[in-house]
Amino acid sequence: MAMSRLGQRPTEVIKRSVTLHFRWNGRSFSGFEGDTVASALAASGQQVFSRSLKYHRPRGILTADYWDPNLMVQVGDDPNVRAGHRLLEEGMDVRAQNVWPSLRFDLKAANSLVGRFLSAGFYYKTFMRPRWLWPSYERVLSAFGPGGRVDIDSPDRYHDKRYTHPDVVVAGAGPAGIEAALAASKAGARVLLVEHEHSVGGHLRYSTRAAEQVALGKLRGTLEASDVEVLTDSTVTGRYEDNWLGIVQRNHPIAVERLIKARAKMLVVAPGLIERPYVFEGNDRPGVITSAAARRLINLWGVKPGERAVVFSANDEGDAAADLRDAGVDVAAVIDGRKGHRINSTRGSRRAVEGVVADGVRIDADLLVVAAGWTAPTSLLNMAGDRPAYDRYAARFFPSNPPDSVLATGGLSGDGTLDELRTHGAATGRLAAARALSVAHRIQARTARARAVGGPEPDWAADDRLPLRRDFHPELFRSDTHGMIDFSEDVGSKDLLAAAREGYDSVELAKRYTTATMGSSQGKLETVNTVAVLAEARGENIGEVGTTVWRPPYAPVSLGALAGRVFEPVRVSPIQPWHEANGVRTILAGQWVRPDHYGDPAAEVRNARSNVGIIDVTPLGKLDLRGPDIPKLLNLLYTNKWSNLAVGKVRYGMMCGEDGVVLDDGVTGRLGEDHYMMTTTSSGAGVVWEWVENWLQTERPDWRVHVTPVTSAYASINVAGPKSRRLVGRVVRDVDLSPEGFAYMEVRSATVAGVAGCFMWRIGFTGDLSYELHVPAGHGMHVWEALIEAGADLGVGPFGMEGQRIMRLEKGHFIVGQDTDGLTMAPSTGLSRLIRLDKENFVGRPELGWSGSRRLPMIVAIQPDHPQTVPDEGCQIVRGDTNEILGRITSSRMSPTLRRSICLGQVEPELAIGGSRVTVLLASGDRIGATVMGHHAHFDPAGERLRG
Amino acid sequence: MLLVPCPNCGPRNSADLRYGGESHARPDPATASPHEWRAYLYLRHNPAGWLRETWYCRSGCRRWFALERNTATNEFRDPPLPGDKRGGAA
Amino acid sequence: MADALRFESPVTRSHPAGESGGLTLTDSSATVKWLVRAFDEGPAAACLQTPFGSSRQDPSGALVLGSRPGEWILLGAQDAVARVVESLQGFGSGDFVTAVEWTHGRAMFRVSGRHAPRALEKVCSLDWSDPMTPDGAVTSASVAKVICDIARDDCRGTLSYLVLCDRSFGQYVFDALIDAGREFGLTVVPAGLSFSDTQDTVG
Amino acid sequence: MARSLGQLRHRPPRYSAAALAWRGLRGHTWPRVWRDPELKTSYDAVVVGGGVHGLATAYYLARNHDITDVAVLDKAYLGSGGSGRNTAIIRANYLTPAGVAFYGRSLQLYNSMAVDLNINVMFSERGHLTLAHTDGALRTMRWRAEVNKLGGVDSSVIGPGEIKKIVPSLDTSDRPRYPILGALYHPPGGIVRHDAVVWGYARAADHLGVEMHQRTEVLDVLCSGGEGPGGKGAGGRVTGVRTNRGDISTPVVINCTAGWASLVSAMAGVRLPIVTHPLQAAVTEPVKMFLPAVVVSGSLHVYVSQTSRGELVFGASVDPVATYSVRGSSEFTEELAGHVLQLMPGISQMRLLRQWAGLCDMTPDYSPVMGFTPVEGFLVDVGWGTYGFKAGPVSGEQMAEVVATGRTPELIEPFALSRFNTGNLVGEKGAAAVGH
Repeated sequence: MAMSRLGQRPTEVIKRSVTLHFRWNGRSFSGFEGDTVASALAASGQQVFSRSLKYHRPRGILTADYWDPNLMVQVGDDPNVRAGHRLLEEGMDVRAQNVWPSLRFDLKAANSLVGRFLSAGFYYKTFMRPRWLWPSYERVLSAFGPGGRVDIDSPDRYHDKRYTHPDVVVAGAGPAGIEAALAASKAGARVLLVEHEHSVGGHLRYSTRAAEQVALGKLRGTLEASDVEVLTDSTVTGRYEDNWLGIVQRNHPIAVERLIKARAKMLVVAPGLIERPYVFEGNDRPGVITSAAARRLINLWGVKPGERAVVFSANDEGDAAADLRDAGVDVAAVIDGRKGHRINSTRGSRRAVEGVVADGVRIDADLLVVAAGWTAPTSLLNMAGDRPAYDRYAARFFPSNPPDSVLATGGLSGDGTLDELRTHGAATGRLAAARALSVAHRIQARTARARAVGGPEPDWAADDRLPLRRDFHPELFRSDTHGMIDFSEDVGSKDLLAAAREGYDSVELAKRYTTATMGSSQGKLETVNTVAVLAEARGENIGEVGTTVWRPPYAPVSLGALAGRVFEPVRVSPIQPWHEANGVRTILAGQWVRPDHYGDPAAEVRNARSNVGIIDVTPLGKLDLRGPDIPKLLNLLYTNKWSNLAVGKVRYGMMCGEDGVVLDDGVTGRLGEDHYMMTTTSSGAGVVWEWVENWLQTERPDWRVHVTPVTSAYASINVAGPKSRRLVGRVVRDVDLSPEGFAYMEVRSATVAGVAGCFMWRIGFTGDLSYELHVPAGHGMHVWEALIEAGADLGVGPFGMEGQRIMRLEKGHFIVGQDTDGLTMAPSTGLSRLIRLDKENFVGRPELGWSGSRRLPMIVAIQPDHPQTVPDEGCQIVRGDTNEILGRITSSRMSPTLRRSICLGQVEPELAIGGSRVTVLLASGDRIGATVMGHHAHFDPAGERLRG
Repeated sequence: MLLVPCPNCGPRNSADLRYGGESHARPDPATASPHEWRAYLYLRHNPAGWLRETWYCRSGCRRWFALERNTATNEFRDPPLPGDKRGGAA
Repeated sequence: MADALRFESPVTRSHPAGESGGLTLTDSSATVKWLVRAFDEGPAAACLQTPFGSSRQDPSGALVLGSRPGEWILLGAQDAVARVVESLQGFGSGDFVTAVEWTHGRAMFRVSGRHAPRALEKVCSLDWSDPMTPDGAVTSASVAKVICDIARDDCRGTLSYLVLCDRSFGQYVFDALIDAGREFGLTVVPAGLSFSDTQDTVG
Repeated sequence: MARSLGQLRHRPPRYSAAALAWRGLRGHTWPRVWRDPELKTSYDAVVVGGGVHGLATAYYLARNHDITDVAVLDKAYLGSGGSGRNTAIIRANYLTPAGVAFYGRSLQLYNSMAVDLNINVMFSERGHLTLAHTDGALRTMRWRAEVNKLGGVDSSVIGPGEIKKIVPSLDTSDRPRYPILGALYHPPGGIVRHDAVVWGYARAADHLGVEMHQRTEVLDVLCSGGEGPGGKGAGGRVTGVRTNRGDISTPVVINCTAGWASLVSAMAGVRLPIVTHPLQAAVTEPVKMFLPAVVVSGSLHVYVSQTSRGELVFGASVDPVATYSVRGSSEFTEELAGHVLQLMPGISQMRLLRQWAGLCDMTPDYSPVMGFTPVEGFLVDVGWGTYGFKAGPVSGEQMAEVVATGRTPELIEPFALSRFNTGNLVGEKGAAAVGH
């Protein structure tokens, strides 16, 4: 047999005037615009499209649509493309997958000779011994894996996403779906109609009946004139909580695929029915196709599917005989399944059907068209929590009790004439619109920004649709022979029966053991046949066995579409352009892009220690606090006392969680009578803000405090070093900068370089004389440049995060989250004077009160014996030559100031005494000696420079 | 995406809020025994059913509030949400 | 010193973009902004007459946004905003009113034109349909994963939205809005305009 | 202590290539893997939950301690909970010495499992990489590597060059966002066929006389003498369980559930430090092998491996909202895809085929709760968060020892429920807290 192109068909979707050229396994082919990859190949006489997973049997067209498991191909760098759906494009490079060495001659087909050994789950039963050989076995097994190839160097593509809030989403644009959309729209609803195929119309698209063609034309016309938003080649991929729908749009002009996230008030599910294969010996031989496939090939793409056909049919709709005859195919026999007739097997070469055995009689034919029945793709309903109910009379599953916000129509709901289906669709659309109106009213009435709604909420519309009738359909799943059930997984009915005998007889266990329904169509073709065979094995009916759970997505979605455009917010200080213009190496700290250094961090430190350095510390968390009850708030949040902080003073504080674990630290200054500025660590700013709000809103709503995050309202610049007073004096004229006039841990309002509304405080994270200037951010760059200019003769230079980290380590200041961890309680910091248990309740007090009896590790300064050895942060402190862990190094650097390695670490409490000797296990495996210092500061322990 | 009925903003996506977990009374820190305090810190009822819990509308009104939710079905009680209810009228 | 005190916008990089007339993005970060807090239903709230979720043009010319319960953002010319703030000073006893100058803390952009809702729905999950977000509506939500205050503030019949975010995110949000608007042929107006300027640019 | 083959209660056919060939030639099929016996009214011990923890516990009770009158009850089918929903990653590179020792033992048991249980669980020891994108993460990797080495677990910190050699598809370029600065490399880590582990324990336990009862739901735990209503709670003892198929009397009930741990424990009047969150996972369509190791990024909340069939299997961190509903969420797949493409920009055309969710019982310190409770005879093996599967074998072994000896083995002492009364939490969450 070979398929070939027919003359023009009235229903065809191809544009014969436009020829497209493409390659298939390296050879040149052509097709027409409107062809799918598969229809173009079929029209060119190709029969074999792929090889099966386990046995490498040749596979041809089965369903000729998106779900066809035999039509998975590679297109360029795009693997697993569905050739039954993907439209042909000029220049496409299409290749068969899972073939070795070639599609025509596949050596792995030898597998089929040993098929009897490759029973279900065979791999669980072998390759256990010898253990060392398993990796080799594994490589061989994985070489048999299905699927195409990714090119890891594929260029980045542009993807996109959007949100939408329609009243009604209709999934499926067959006649019922279109009518539902139109009726809902007419009733005033905003409607989104989503069609999986390239055009609307459902099965009417490939119907040659005149009345159906007329109906389709009218429906299309009405739809175009309506307000309904129509998306074709798009799929509702999932229904999540509260009608949150994922929709993938595959034909958007600006993106390869676009994900639409719709919060629909109502969802109408109208996907139609999927024709299911029939199970018999040789049912996967090329030349066996479904009736819908035959009709699609003939009527949509003008492809003649064979020369001489046997038609097996169990329903009127699936009767392709008329279409076949119309296309000039010789119909050798029509076998009617409703009358008890059966297909027993196909005969022929490995590559094609040559004969069909029906009721024991061989009929010569190169084509077998099968219409066994339907699978209802209830996936979207299942995702809504509905368990479909099986109806033996109609031989398929039906929705049973979907939530109120989901309605089904079309073939999913029942049978009927075209008019009956359209009537049901329209009634469903009206019902959906009425309910959407209630929902909209409810949402609008509760949303502060929305327009006020008048009147009472409309009544919830009752479902008074006339149900669609259900036609009798024979339960045709398997003939008296065995055959393939899952084409993509190469699982046959024999495998399922064997699995059931072994005890894997529930549908979930059988699925896992045999992998039936786990392939490319995710059960849309295989589920009912799988369940039917299990029912046979268990002596039960299909309803009792039940189905597996259908999971999202309904159709596969590319990772690119799911990712969409990259939203990774970054924050920058107003001074960032200066940093970039001056050779900065940035570092990402949380969302902040910060200067790490400008080339030589050690030199930056030396300059700051001997002259003056400036660092952009804008990310420092800043909360503006206003109100009379701030001292109460500070007393609650910090472990130390805050009642007596005078205006103009600054104090350091540490915050703990309710479990006594250190949460954050920073200084808070009193700018005015009822006005404070709290600072937090850069990384803790957001957490602390929410934490403060939580205490104020839930525990202390009576306190009068207003909290405003002002982190980026101020550009913050720390001026550090012995010459910092001189430098600051050149840009600040309205503050007395003498040590007496502006002492350590004090705050002043100031005008800096002509910028009013600044404040500054004298603190010293670096351990040097330093001023931290906070200037309105819209003038941050101006002030920074003014400092650089004014300090040129003082040797002013910028320093970055790395320089600051070195200097703070020299000074022995710990960093929350680096030197502390998720279990570090406040006493471990050694700052016991800051933990005032005599103060009435503060956060963390109970646990801190009881912590005295616990052996808490302590943060200590450590100096390795060898001054040039810097242990990596994270290295362990161990007992002598043993593997017993006594602590770890949390921070370490080479100090440019002291010219030796310095560390902070956590150690067992016994070792937290100045002079203790410890052993540090280096990453290299060497063990070195080190000494615990008597205080945290390696540099200027008396704090003379700081306070000077 | 769960729709959370913020009492100020109206129904909002759960991603707009921070989940605060089971609401439970804080014992008086001045008098609580270690046993009571740690039960408060760590132990949870974690029922499969109605639960009173706290939320923070971080993208919206920035208020902490309590709601009742059925942890088996994710349905909110008072005010009920649009859709997703079974068995007819609101 | 006047030149030195020019307001530095958080947007330091702009992008060339098309000119469709259907969508315009303007940086108006220089606009004076104040944040006012008071009891949700106290005397100051009564005076401001702008409940949460709504906005109001004050006779002074300032735009008052009811940005959160008990929280208002004032926008406009320096003296207009100052006048509104001053009018709230007298409530100290029966209310708890504070006001913070926030000009430097927030970036502000105006997205306007008939495609504005479609551009916004690419970066923000809220419903921008007319009943849900009428002219004058105020809300806050995540825009490209940054929490923003958003106010619908139509200009002479043209759809228009003010988007305010933390200043440090300004460049990122501006870039994200440009990217979202590109398919609609976005026009980008150079930075540094004030609020009232942007009202004139649209129209 | 181990039972020899001669002691098996019944002799099932052994799995081997030869047996497979013989049966293939003769056209013989295989018999049932486990029996389907009548439910009795009394057992020496009842295990609640037929996942890998429950089945391993029953298996080791029988194999190591000769306690065979054991029923494993599952309200659905074997492996229907977390055991069938996890991403099957095995590793031992934990942060605390307690965690390293415990998971190290589990890794040993996984290594010998195919031979021990006579079933190919397809343990693929392909190496495990935890990427560090920040200095802080790199510091934690060093910390973990050093603790691992001291605990005898093979772990080291490697740089971008070496990472690129192991996994060429990773983007190790100098990107501003999420640069790959280094990784914790753990060669013995890998993936396993999770269903086979469940079936292997079930089959082996069945051979030793243990009974598996599917579709048997525990409705109540029967107690006496406790301070609470119905004799439940502290000071009481277990007398049996009530099921949908009738009452069973037993002196020992072991709660090996995940997702329902709080509910089953509440039946005995025991409150746990657990909140149940869903964890989402997803799988793509298969492609030819290109990802030879397990790749994890803590900062990006994603882990990914490629199965021998060629599918990428993804997991993430737990959903933020506590719920017993296991409906998938769309935001999970979006975040996941975005993050995976940050790591491997070249695979944007791979398609997500299926997503699902399981339930994770999260504890405050990211460590399990194992052993005794205030109710005598009511034991727990719960709180397994996102790391339960990799601990299945060792948990079964240790819990069996608890039951048999009445003592807590040293290996699981740190995981006792009583730590939440003393405040001595385990430091595994320490790593998480250092992440920023």
